[in-house]
Amino acid sequence: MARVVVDVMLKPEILDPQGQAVQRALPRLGFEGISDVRQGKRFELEVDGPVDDAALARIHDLAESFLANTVIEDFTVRVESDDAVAEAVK
Amino acid sequence: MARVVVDVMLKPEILDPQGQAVQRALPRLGFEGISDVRQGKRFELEVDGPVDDAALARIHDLAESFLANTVIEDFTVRVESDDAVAEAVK
Amino acid sequence: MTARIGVVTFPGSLDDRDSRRAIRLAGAEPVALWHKDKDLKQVDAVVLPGGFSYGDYLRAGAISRFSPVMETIIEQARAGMPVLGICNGFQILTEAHLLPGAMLGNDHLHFICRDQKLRVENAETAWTGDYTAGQEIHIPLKNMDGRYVADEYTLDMLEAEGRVVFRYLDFNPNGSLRDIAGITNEAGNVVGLMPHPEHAVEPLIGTGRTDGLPFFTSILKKLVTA
Amino acid sequence: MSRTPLDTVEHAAATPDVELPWAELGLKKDEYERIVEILGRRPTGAELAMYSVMWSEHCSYKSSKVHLRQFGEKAPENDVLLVGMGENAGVVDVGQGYAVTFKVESHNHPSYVEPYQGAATGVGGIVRDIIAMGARPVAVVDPLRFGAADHPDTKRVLPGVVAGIGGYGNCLGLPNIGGEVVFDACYQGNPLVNAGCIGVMRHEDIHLAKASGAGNKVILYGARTGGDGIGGASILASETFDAESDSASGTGKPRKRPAVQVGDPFQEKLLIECTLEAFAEKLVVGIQDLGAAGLSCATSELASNGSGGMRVILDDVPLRDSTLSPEEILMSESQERMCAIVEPDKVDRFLEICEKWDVIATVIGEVTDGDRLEIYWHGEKIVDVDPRTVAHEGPVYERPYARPEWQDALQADDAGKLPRPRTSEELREQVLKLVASPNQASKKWITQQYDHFVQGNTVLAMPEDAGMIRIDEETGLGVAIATDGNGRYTKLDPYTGAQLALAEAYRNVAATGAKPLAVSDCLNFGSPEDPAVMWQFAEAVRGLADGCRQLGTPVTGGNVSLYNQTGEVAIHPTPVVAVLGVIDDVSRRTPVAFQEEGQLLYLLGDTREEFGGSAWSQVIHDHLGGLPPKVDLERERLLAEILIAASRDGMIDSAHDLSDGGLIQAVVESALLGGKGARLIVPDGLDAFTFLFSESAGRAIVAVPRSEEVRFTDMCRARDLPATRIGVVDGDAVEVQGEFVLSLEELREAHENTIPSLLA
Ligand SMILES: Nc1ncnc2c1ncn2[C@@H]1O[C@H](COP(=O)(O)OP(=O)(O)O)[C@@H](O)[C@H]1O
Ligand SMILES: [Mg+2]
Repeated sequence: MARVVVDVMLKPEILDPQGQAVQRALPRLGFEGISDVRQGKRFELEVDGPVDDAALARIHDLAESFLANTVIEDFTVRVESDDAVAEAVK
Repeated sequence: MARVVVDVMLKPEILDPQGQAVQRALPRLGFEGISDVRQGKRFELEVDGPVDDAALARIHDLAESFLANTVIEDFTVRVESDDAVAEAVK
Repeated sequence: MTARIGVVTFPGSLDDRDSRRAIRLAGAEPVALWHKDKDLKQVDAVVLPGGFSYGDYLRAGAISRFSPVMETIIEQARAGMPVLGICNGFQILTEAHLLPGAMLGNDHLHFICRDQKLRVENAETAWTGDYTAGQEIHIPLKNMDGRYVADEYTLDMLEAEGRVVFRYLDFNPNGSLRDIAGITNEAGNVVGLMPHPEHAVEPLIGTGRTDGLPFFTSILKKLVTA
Repeated sequence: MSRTPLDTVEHAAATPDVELPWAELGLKKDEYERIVEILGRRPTGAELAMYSVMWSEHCSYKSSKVHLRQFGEKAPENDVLLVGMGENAGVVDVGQGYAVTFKVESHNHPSYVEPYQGAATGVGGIVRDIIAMGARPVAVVDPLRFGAADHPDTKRVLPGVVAGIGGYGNCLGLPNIGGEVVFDACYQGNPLVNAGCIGVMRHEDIHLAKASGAGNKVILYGARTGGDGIGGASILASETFDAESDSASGTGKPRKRPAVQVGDPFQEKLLIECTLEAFAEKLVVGIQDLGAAGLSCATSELASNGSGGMRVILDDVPLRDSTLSPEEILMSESQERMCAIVEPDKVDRFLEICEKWDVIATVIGEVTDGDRLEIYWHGEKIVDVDPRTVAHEGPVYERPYARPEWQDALQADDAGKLPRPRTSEELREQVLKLVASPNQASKKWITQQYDHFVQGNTVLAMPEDAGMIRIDEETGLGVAIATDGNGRYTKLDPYTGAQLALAEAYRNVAATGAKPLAVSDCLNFGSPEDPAVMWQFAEAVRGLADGCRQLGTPVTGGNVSLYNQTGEVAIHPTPVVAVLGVIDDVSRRTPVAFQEEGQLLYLLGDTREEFGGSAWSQVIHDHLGGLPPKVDLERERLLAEILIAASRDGMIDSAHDLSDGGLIQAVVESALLGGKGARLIVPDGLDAFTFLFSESAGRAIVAVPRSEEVRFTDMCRARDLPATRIGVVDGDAVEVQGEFVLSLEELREAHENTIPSLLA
């Protein structure tokens, strides 16, 4: 069994009020030096069987048609290996 | 400038209604072979200046006290290098 | 004769009963439709009601859009059947690409419930015939994900083609681009909006105004005289 | 996970010397010994789990029971109570064949730890109580208390709590029609998150938590059982937070971090719909929601209330986490679950309905003709108890109580001696300061995060005096509800404070034109192990019970939340009282807002120099001392009758009760809501200050159309209710003649900006 991670973020041109709210709170918490914050979603999918190219392609389709709304969001799909060093797939 | 990513996920023992809703929808979309889905948050922080250990430690504190509620959530902090191969920090 | 107007119940629909009541008060016959049925029971028009279908857990409307009933509705809407999406229904229509753009979380990050002033921009659609263009009305608004966004090209096109049906007046409650509260498709049969006309059909109830009733009388007239 | 050896009943009997961790589970030594005595052997681990959660303060009311009895003993003669205390919620007859059930519950500690989820699951829990009675939930209310408005931690807790209540209630499709928001430093480490729900059904649809009929099946349905919140509500609600948890900076989180539950409102919405469908087809013999103490509570209560026993196969409980031990399954407080008793030949249909709504449903046991609750795991018996000893025969404590020695000094510190404004200018400034103070300021920033309109039956919602819901479209029959509590008054005098809370909620309901019928309450106090707190509790209960008797409104049920304290410091004693009323035709309802210029303003009731515990004493002098306003319940009753008659006969167009902040607060609210000002004249015999700020109880202001003036004043005179003409609805300012003028604009800014600027 392997874990595939799909990260979904708002496209850069779309206003991200959640990220902004975090950023605005930073000075109050004593944080300086962070020039931008964006907040998105992370999906962890536990895949039965091997995560080969075909499986990844299907997950890519899933992300494109379902997990993300590509009118407003970008996404990446990657396999998360055990040592948690992620490998970029897209 | 560097990007630090904070991933916040519900602890494994905590109910994740969002992930469940996605998972239950999969068969209807013709997807098989995904045994579990969890949905969490991804924060992308653009950090001015070098991301040294001190900076990471501060972001770790930020995540612990503000971005996540550690009563129900776990988090990881990592620097995202340009080739998008992330390095696990925690 | 009267018209049969279907109201779909998705799991998590909340205003399905209220929409049926509004249809009844307008003099049409409400017909309950179930998300798992492809069959539309020969209705003449469909309302997708407000609520939090599937909890809106992924994105508002994202899961419902794939339900069996939507397959038929998408097909029929393309063929000209009038469809009204209210709030969650509007979100479903954008997710189903029957209407352009997308709905995002309110810019202030809170749920908001208020009596909202709107201007009717287009009184020619299947659902707005009983209004006049430029008319100002008050309709309750209540949502978490009411921020309408689309790219500049789409927004320009919507405006050029007169497809912005309602705009927020005095106060933009969610950060919708160009104050857009509701839009229609090219043919004018599919309309989506965030405010809730079905909650403004009886004096004394809710805000006590009846500014929402014309939605339901408009469609009735259109169907009966058609 | 295989546990060796399984602690079966047989094993327990054979190993009497094994020590179980009763102390860790919150039991006292003598309680443990009683369990051993009841069973005639040591309990198994699973039995101990059940007893420990069911005998916790939260579930057993062991400290409060002896006092709560008064609600029954002193209950007024009445013909409205269809189901009284002891069930999930009381049921009241509202006429035309309709019954209404309502209840208020607390979720205080969990909301401090995780404000969003704590508050959300609080709503979820109370809604399930209402469904379990057979009713469709039609509205929620949320009385809330937070620490100081400008304390940094309030910025963490309040927005989370409000978002949680809204997030859950909005998603369920329940209009939120009322509540309270009160700030006081005493709630800093112990915010009070109370949530109430009203449900409506026909008389014949009332259901009870009762497992009867041998052979009937026990069906668990809803969410899968997980490890979240194990011992959560029970153990959590029974312990005091550490003093250090409230760090000086305020941004610190509580040190104690027990597992909290996450709510799934979508699942609960499905649960409501499928349960109501099953009720409609008469498939359900008995039903119980799973709240605190989860399956332990549901199975033992169902069995204890029923005629027979019950056998449960724990292996059949659908799990979210397969590693859970049987003890954990029994204690789990996973949300959005219900337990129904169904006749065998109706099981298939019941399961079908659940499937229609995508709700998991599983037969986990059956009713037996014995009188034992037996629970099996892997084929072995791990629980064999008399369910009554678990559910209903828990320990009862007569905790010592004593009037604290500081009470006299507190009462002697008379607020009447505080310096009063000396000039008109000062008076004007104090009015502005009062209406802008966090407790008196508009709560719109909060309440607009709640859906008021869903279900299409909301007649009145906040900021009206009471929320009102139409329950029959044809006849216009409606119900109204108001919740009130004043910790400051109650601290000064718990007996009177509780009666003032009752009187205010009663008055609020009557102000809308509805007739008050019945009462529910949520009693929030500090540690019962402190005799001073116990005295406050005893006095408050006595006051409430006496008050309900006098007003003729029975208590139908309620909730007790103890241990609301940080270290040695308890919250103000805070009984929150909900009054339910009925109105034959909602079109006669009376709103708070001024409707028309030229209408005459009348003050009903007597105004005395009463400033103890007042908003004025708090806002201007940061003072709490003296005695609270006097209560005259006969007068309250008369006032209510006049308000109801005036509304029914169309003699008044608006009404607003007077409470904290006094007359000026009420006038400002009515003016701002209606967008119409008022010209006031200080009546003979009163000075302007007392006229504006006194908090004498038993009062309201009404706006009377000129054409009705004679009829209205005649009625008041005939009934002996003082009615004083104090001015007229007019213009776009509030003017007190000879004193000051405040434009609506200036008032609105003062009244509406406070909360957003503190929280947004
Ligand atoms: N947390 C809340 N949720 C819903 N309504 C609220 C809340 N807090 C206050 N309200 C509403 O705001 C209005 C004013 O509240 P309050 O001043 O406490 O009323 P009163 O003094 O008449 O009891 C009431 O309608 C009350 O129900
Ligand atoms: Mg009031």
